[in-house]
Amino acid sequence: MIAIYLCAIIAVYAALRIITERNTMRKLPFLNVISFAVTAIIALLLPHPLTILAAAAFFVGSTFESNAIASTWSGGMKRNG
Amino acid sequence: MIAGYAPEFILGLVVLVAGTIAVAFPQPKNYLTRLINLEIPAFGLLLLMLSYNEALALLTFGAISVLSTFIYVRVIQKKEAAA
Amino acid sequence: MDEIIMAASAILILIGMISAIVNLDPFDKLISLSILISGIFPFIVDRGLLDVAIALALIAPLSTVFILMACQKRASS
Amino acid sequence: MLDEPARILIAAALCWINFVAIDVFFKLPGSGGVCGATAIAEEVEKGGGNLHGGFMLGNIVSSPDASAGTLLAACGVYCAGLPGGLFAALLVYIGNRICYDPGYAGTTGAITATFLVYGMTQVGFAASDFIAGMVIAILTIQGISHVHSSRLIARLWDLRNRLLGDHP
Repeated sequence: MIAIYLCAIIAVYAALRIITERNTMRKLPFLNVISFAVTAIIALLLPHPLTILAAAAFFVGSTFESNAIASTWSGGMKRNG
Repeated sequence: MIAGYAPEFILGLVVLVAGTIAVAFPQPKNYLTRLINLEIPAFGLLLLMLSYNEALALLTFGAISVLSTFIYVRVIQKKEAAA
Repeated sequence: MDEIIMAASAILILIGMISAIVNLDPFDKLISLSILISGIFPFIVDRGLLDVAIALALIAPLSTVFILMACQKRASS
Repeated sequence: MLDEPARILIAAALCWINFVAIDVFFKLPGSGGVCGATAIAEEVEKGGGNLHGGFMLGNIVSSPDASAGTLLAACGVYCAGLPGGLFAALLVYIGNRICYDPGYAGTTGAITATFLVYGMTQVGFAASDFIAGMVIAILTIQGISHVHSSRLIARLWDLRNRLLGDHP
């Protein structure tokens, strides 16, 4: 039972770090921490085989959102490398 | 918490009212800020509908919210191109 | 749902809402909106509506991408 | 057996070693995969960090790599046992393809983490310890201080280049 409380506390901590950070690009790693913590909360809250799909869908959606924000901020959806 | 109501209901009401006020008085007064603020009451309404346990209503509302956002973005782009 | 997890999700929702209203830059507003959406998911999963959670997790980022299209047009012009 | 906090700390150390080793082995600190990762790396360097560590932070943010693979594999083993972990590896591969990434690091990390977590559950650990441990591990990389973590990753990247020899 300690595991899920730990994830909840880490999520709140990362949210507090986001609102105290001034630079827009340096907010995105903290957003990633929130996304990890909420994925863990979803998986620990309801153990069911369909939960894997929900957790993966949430994580991929959140990552895609951060990717789109970072790409638009740096100008254009092009690939380098 | 207030007795008799689910916590989602109270939270949804708070988010809905605060988001509606933010849409009515956007801080930099342009269409883009108003459009982003319009997302806040949408999720407040989603929380409110969550307390009634209707899966189909939630699915329909999510899909329609995104579609309406797309239409608003097209309208704003047309309006800025004309101006 | 447990009280502590419920309180943490409510704090996430309130932090996301307040900072989405207060921030001025569009990108900061979108990041705050992402915190707000993250706070909603534990409430949905706790009610057992996993299909709604899957669909909403895949649909909600599209809304952000559509808004970013408008941001890009504004930045280039 | 051990208490739950001790098990979570041991699981966090194992997850940290797993995902950092796989990410550094697959050259994630070498360059930004998408241009958003490059932008994050430049901002981290402007704030006092290291450029190669910034590339790894940006790559973790902008595509699901070995850290996401470890977390989702632990979730899969927690919910459905060994087949759940392999199904999570398939989902990580699909997610990598969505985010314009080749997806070798994520899939490899998910498969190794599946066998790691499944093996440790036979010893006496629970899969939920590994989920919480992965959240702690990602907190130490991305959440405490970007300056120190990027310098640490740059030191590991130099070590890898000295051991394996192929500098880009």
